[in-house]
Amino acid sequence: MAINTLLQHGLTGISLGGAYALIAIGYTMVYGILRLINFAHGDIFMMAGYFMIFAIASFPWYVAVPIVLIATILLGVLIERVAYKPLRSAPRMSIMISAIGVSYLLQNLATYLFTALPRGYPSIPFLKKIFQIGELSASLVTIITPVLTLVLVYLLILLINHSKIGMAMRAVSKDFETSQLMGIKINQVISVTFVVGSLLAAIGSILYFTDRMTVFPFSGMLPGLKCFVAAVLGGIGSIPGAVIGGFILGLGETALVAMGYSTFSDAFTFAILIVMLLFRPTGLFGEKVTDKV
Amino acid sequence: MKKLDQKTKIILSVALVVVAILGLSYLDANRSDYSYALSILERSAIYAVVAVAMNLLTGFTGLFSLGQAGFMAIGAYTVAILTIPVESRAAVYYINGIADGLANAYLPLWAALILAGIFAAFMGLLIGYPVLRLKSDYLAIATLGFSEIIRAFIAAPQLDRITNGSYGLKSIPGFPSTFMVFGVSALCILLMVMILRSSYGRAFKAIREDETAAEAMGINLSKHKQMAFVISCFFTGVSGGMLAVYMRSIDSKSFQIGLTFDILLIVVLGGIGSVTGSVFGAFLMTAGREWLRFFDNPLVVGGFSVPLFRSGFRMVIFSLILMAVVLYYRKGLMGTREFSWDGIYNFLRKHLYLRWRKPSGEEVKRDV
Amino acid sequence: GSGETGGEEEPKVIKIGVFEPVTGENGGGGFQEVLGIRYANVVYPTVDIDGETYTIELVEVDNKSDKTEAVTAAQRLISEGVVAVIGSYGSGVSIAAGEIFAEANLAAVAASATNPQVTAGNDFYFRVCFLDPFQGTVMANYAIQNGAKTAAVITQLGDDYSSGLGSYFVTAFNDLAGAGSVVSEQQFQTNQTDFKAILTNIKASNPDVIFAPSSITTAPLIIKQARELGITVPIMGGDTWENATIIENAGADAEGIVLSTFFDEAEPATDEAASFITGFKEYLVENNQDEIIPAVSALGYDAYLTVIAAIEAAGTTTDTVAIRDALKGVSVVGVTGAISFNEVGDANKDMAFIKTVENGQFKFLMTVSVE
Amino acid sequence: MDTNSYLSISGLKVEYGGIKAVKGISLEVPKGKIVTLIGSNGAGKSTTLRTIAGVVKAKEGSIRFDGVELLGKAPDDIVPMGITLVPEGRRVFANLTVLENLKIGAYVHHHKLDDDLARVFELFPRLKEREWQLAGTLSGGEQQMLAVGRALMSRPKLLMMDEPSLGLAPLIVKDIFNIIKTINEEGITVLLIEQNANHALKIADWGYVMETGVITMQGTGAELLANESIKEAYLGKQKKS
Amino acid sequence: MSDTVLNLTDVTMQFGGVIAVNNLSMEVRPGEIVAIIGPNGAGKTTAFNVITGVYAPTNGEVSFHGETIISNHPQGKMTKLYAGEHLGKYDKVIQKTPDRITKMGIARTFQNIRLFKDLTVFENVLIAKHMNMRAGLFSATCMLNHNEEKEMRQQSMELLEILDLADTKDEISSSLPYGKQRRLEIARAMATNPSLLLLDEPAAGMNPQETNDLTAFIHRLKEEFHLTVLMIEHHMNLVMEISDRIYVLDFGKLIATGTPGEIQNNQHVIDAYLGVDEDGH
Ligand SMILES: Nc1ncnc2c1ncn2[C@@H]1O[C@H](COP(=O)(O)OP(=O)(O)OP(=O)(O)O)[C@@H](O)[C@H]1O
Ligand SMILES: Nc1ncnc2c1ncn2[C@@H]1O[C@H](COP(=O)(O)OP(=O)(O)OP(=O)(O)O)[C@@H](O)[C@H]1O
Ligand SMILES: [Mg+2]
Ligand SMILES: [Mg+2]
Repeated sequence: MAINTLLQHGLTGISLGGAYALIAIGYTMVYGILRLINFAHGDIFMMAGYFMIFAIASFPWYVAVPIVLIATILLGVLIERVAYKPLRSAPRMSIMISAIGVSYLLQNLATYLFTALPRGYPSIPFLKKIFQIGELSASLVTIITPVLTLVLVYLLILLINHSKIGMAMRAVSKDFETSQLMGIKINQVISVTFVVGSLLAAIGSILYFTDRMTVFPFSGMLPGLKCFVAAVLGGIGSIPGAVIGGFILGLGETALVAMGYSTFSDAFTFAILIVMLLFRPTGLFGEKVTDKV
Repeated sequence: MKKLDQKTKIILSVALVVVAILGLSYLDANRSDYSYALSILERSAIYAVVAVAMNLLTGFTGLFSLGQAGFMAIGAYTVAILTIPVESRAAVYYINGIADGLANAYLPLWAALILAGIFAAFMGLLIGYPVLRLKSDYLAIATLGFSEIIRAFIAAPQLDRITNGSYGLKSIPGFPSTFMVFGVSALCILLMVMILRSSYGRAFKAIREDETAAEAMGINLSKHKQMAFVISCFFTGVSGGMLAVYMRSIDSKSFQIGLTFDILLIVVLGGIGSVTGSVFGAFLMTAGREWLRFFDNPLVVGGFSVPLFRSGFRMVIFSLILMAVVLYYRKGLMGTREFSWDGIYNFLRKHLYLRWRKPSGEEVKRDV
Repeated sequence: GSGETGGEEEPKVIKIGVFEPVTGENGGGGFQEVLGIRYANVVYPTVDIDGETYTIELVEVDNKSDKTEAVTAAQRLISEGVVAVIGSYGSGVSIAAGEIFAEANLAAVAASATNPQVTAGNDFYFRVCFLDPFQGTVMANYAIQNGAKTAAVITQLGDDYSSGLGSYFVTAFNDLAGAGSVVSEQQFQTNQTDFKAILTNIKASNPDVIFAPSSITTAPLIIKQARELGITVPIMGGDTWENATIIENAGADAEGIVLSTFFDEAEPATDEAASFITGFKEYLVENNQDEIIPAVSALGYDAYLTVIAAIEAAGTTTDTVAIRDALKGVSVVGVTGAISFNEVGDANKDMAFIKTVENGQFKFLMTVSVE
Repeated sequence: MDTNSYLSISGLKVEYGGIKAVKGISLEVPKGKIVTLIGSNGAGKSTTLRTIAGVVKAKEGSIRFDGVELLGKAPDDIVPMGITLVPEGRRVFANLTVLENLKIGAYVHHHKLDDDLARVFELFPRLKEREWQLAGTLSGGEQQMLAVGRALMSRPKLLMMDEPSLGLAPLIVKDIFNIIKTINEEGITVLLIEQNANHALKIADWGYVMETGVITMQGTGAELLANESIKEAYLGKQKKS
Repeated sequence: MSDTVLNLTDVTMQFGGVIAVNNLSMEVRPGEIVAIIGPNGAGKTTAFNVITGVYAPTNGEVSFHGETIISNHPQGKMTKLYAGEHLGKYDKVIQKTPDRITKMGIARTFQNIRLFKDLTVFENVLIAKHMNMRAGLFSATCMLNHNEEKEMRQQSMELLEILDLADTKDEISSSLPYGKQRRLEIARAMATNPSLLLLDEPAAGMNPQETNDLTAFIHRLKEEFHLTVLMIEHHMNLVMEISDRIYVLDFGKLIATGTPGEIQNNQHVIDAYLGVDEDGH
């Protein structure tokens, strides 16, 4: 394979990985606290795509972007309030099923409201600037995605490990009632989690769709699932883990397609997951679960 | 709680079966008028099998597996490949041809269904070994992943001469008789109920409740989990095989994650941990989707077209109903209870009784 | 679109089933086909049998682009007592329902299902469009006529339309340009949105043309991402590509794509076509759609015409086998040309329209016919 | 007990989905005292404490703390008022380190934690040794120490403890009761639930006996200790020595 | 060889840097009631977990009726970290899973009650009978093992009667009061037909009256059922009254062993665990 082709593949993989990483963080955060696979996360991401389409229709992009971020955050928090909060004390399976239900609802709602036809994603001019280095050709967003991901993750880790709300998040993740006894407002903490998760999903959505240009009601499904896998791969609950998981998947998938095995690119995602779970059941950076009998 | 005596229950059960058979016979005899209803019932019966199989795993053994679609695919392809009439095969594998070994491999439907179960169970055995060491959500995702891998293999051009890859399989002969769908489904469900009522079923429940304690009671965790998984895979495979016969043509896209979610929703609707719940759930859900079709058509009331009614609305309503069940009716239809004549009797007694006479305080208390 | 009869006397109704996806993967295309059928119903709302006028009622069911749903949807039509069926967009669901219609002795006319399997071996299925082997050959011919020596093909895994058409193209191209002329065959997964990796591979193999039969969901993505990677060779697709969505979503990058289709509004082939084009454009506007006529709408319209012609010819409102028999001999002049069926049930069509996109509009290039 | 009541409960009823756990109890905790609640398993003692802390909703009745009604308030409103519960069964945050557990005990405060930490480590040197360890891997006793230490970090005015000696070695149990006394001497009012009635009554100023949701007896610690029926039911036969 | 029921030799259990059990050797003889006491964190429960196969020890050997059921030596990363001296002595690695060990005749209860919460009292006990079932999946499904099933039910019922739980047989086990749950745990353990019963703080959460009943019951286990009992307990009254011998652990190490009388007067034990008995009981 020519070096240019190799570099081009590398660029694709890193950019894809960056977008995966941003979404994966949302999964990992919610899972870390609620022990919930937020199946709807991928669909929140998809809805963010539609928000952008509508926002850009009436505003310049620098106004539209904040609107999209806020709308997505509201949607995320709303979902939490309506579909997860009432199930706080229910068995884990119920809440997971509720998440599947929300995902189903969002997809159907999007189909109903926006039809199954794909819609063109508006291009934010500076992100779409195409640059060319020798034979390599890519838009700016390809480079921005991984860089922005790393910056955001750094900020997020600071928040979680070194702020009071971060400590509260970790406490809530273990035990609601005792956290309450410490005076922690658990609903507030959980909302903050969804705010952060949805914000990252919205940013991820902008980067991802800018690079892939169309949104349709099922746009969120597969990336969502893959990003969950990325989160598990890195060790669910661990933010650096989610990032690394995202990059592993992005690069791995691209490499597989590059080698001509695109048939198995999705299977790869899951195969690597299973292999990982077998050898390190808690993922790369997963917290060790101490099952003290 | 009053109980009916054994004899009455047997009579009632026999009566129920007879009524069901007569009902089906009537529908079958007037096929052209009722083909829609029959097809819904058939599909429900097939889904009931896989829902009960999922419940056996999820509700009774506590293993949350989301691999149903994959195992159904294995069953479906097994049955399809083996039952497509030999003379039609060249036409079915019209692009790449059929593998030599398969060109003449033909089995009657019943044998193919059993083989479908066995293949799925065998796959479950292979997959179960590594995957069952995982807990709850991880297991769910890993099995979901396996289901996707199976699908990827089915669609893979490398296997074109076996699965016909992207082109799918068609010309699968339908059921020789309507009763076969219901008979096989009933038999499968009956077998699963018997397993659950045996000592093995209790062991499964023990694992669901507390793995450490179950192990301390001498229950071999991996063996029993494996057993539950393989049993569930077997029946999932059989139901997948029946689905292939029902659909008459299949491709890898028919076995996407959405199928697994449909089954999951049936189990939830019926009640996790209730076999009869899953059966009711399967019928209700399949029929419900059809009844709700009404929402997809523009509704004109007095010349005024009601704005919301257009295509896609049905699925929105459907998902809302599901959310409502999960949120407000968490235990589903049956909770962990099972249908019983005693239950019906007491239900009727309570409600009819209340209408006729003022109950004594004691009576009410006993029923609460 | 049903039940708007103004007559005072009791309306005599005859039902025709519309078996199309309006949700799911092919919901978009399916809906366009439905619009064509509905419009045909507006233009020809009645049929005369034995001197009696019957109002035609369309019974629409959504097969959701899903084979399992297709089975129940088909049974639903049977229970509703339809006398014939039109549809479906997407060959897979048509194949799925084929045996069911056949067992119920119900004739079905596919509008745009191009897969050979739809009608092969099924005595009750007909179609008004051309077939994939034909279409694949047309595109290979066109490419070679325009100087292509090598080609790359992109197909969707698990999708019979895309894989089938791709495979016919490969065969035809290799036949015409010599073995090994197809330098790269790439596949992608359903719902995949990132094609950069396969496009990078294609770029490395440096073909003269890319053939990428795919759904309207994925086509714009492939086109845009290819251009972004600096791939400048022509990109070609199949009949599904004649859809405003592609221009809308691929924007400037859609310029110069090439596709084959059944119909061209700029070149009305028949009188029927001329009146259809004006009338249907208004109908599209009424229904808040783009004012470009999708070929599938035209085919839907034609399928409707063949069905009512057959009903009239059969002179029955109940005998579905007679209607099927009448279809075999039917000959109508539709929007996409004269239509009659061969012994398999396929329309005798030997001409495809090749179009490109210029200035954000589909532009007719030429017609190609192959024996 | 009538004078300067700090916490006063009257007519409290609590149900868990139909099961009556507490059936209308009234009790008083005076400022600066140790009050203990003893009683058999399932009597409703924990439920009472959990209701005061706000994690369980009462059906009826009233709980007033320093003149303020607590019923209807959420735990995060109650904790800042100076009421802290050491829950039954340790309930430490398994995924946080010992140090973080202690810090989170002071979640509602904004003051510097150094002095409070020093005081806790002085009371429980074992915790100082294990500062870095994840709380989930501590032994039962170590976790109990952490739970008490964590509660002290919130600078409570009223400290409620639910069976702090459960599963502790006799030596530690003695320590725990000494610590309770020390804490109390520092001015913190204590409401204590114990199975270990013997010990509890010894340090308590006032004791209540609770049985199946109702209070059956009350008196000073010494009175109850001397009561024959209590001796029989809760103290067990005395070991001859 | 069978003059000991259980034999632990040089058992060490290391979790990262923490040595929970340090070079513990002990034995239990037939018909004895042996208690393990010690301060919190001394490693008592961990020792139980090693014996029952929940944890694989870092080093050491456990034998049951003379047969080695567990044997291990520091491996992998542990070789470097291992602080003990017996490297390589037990070169054969034997690690039976908990269910195998239960089948051999060691049953246990848990420090934090682990009943099958949603199942009835009767089912809890009946499940413990599953392990000795002869019927396979097929015959059990087809109800060909009718007699065996009947026998299992009968034996379970008898056990419930012995433990005075028969009247609650159809209640859901988690709805039982705490003391009864503890008793049910014991009933369930006994249903596996053990020869050795491990009880982890059976009296925890019990009031003195219940504790007294429990004391009497454990006595009965020995006298009537000829069971050997190894228990962990903090209630000194109970321990001193019924134990034949006591092992005292501190920081994972054995610091004393002997009869109750000896232990009560062992200065080392008083310092580390019992404390000065100011009240004189
Ligand atoms: N979550 C719950 N759901 C239903 N019933 C409960 C729940 N928690 C407690 N109960 C019931 O309430 C009653 C009192 O429980 P509570 O835990 O308050 O008792 P307690 O006096 O503190 O006993 P213990 O000595 O066990 O601590 C018991 O009958 C118990 O079964
Ligand atoms: N899984 C584990 N990981 C790390 N350390 C552990 C683990 N299990 C136990 N320990 C440590 O081993 C030591 C002994 O624990 P263990 O639970 O066996 O004590 P114990 O004597 O039973 O105490 P208690 O009476 O409180 O239950 C403790 O210091 C504990 O922190
Ligand atoms: Mg309590
Ligand atoms: Mg212990």
